[in-house]
Amino acid sequence: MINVIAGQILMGISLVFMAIGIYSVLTFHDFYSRVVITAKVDTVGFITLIFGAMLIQGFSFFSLKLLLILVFELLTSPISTHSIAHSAYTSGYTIRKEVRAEGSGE
Amino acid sequence: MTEAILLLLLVLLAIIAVETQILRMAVIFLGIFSLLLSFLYLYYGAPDVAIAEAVMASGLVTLLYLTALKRHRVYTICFTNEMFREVDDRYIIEGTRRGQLLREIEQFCISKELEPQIICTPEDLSLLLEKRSYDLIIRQEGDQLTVYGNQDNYFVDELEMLIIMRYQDLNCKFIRYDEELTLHEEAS
Amino acid sequence: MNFYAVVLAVLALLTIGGITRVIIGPTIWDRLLGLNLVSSKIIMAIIVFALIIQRSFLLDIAIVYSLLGYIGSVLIARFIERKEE
Amino acid sequence: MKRLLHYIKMMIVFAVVWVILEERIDGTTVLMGALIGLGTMLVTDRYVLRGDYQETYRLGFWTALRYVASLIVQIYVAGVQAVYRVLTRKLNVGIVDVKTSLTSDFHISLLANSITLTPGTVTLDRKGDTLKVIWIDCTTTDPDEAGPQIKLNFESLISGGRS
Repeated sequence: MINVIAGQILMGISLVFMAIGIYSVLTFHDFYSRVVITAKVDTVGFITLIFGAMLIQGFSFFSLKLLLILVFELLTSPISTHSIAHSAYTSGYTIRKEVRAEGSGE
Repeated sequence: MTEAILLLLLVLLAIIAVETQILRMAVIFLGIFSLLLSFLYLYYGAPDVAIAEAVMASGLVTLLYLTALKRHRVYTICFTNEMFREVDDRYIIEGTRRGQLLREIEQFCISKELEPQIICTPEDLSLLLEKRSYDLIIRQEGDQLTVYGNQDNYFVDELEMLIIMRYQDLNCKFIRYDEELTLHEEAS
Repeated sequence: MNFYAVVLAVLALLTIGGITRVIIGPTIWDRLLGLNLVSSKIIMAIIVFALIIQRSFLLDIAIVYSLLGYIGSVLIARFIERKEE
Repeated sequence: MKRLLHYIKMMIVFAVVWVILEERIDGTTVLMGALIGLGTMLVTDRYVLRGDYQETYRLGFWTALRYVASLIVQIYVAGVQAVYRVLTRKLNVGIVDVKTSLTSDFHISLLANSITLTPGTVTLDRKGDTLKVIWIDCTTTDPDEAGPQIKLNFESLISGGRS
């Protein structure tokens, strides 16, 4: 019984994390800060939710499958974030003039 | 509650995906559409259909549409404004909304079966010219709008006609440049 | 109201937020970011739904999505990028 | 001999994954998983990854375990920091170069992966041994100063198992 309550608390925490991520996506004013913030907060929410579900379920094939999903997500989520940021960068999306000018001057 | 929200979103996304004129965005909308659709299949108790939808939507259909879209050339338009030093949403929205010119060029591209892509950057003109990856550069200084087009480009004549005809009374110039990056200002 | 039903409803509300960014996003990369967000939300919704009805074969769909979902966003990102020559 | 050892190791991994997917544990399932893993590896060796890739993609078991544990701790630290930044809206985004001392491609991509997952940074581009990184709290653009703050201890963790 105690593990179910703990798991539900973890799920609630993950929802709070993801809500903050969505809030940041909706309110920030430039693309790069959105990318940086969401990549973090979303992964934290995902891991917390999966841990919560594993606590509720106990040790069974269900939670082993959840572990498998967690491993795949940890491998693939940074790849997609990186490829989006890389695509924006190579297409010429820059943030600020000064940083670029300093870099080319040195 | 969940069901109602997802069904409404499904209708909304379908309408947007049909209505949008830029085809690459339609691919993204369709991707989200099939994600939601797959979850709804699952919700209504058809996991086998859901798994088929998952595989097709995220792998096959995206690949198919993108391969089909390769026939459309991407026409990259670079917009730069001297007044701003940082790029954020306000810069992009104001820059693209305020100028009627960008709208018109976009419409022109769609009518020529090109995919318009607008990139906003605060960098200097010489840097942009050296990169050579843009088909058209639009520069704004105060009220003055200047359009730089590559001479070898196929559509540059028609674009020049359009801009000179429409915007003769406004502060708008069209300048061509060639391979050695020398600028040819039109005398006529 | 069940706890899991509330979790599902909150996930649906968060999906609305992600789709809002997809619709209003000024550049195409914002839209791709929204696609990424929505896809992770849907994976989580599948997990919670599998918890509700206690069937573990539903997790197979979540596995397929976590493996294939990123291919879509990587493909689109590679397609729209414009290299400097 | 080394190749055979590698095959046996990978067959164990494949059998475990197969058992998890099949949700049944008995002799037939384990054997089936191992055989399917063997077939997959043979096809991969023949058609996809030619040559000796075993050395390239080597990562010791304990190294991987320590790496993942450290990664999860760092992800939580990153999440809390990101929440703090969102709520106080203190943002100073910039792009920095980071030099790494790792040599093999596989290790560099692991490093880039963990940089993307940890506090306030996303990898943008890689040229040789230089990584371009977006940093949320860009106090300096000097590669030598920014390096230790961004890479944390992942470099030694990843290369630690190989010695």
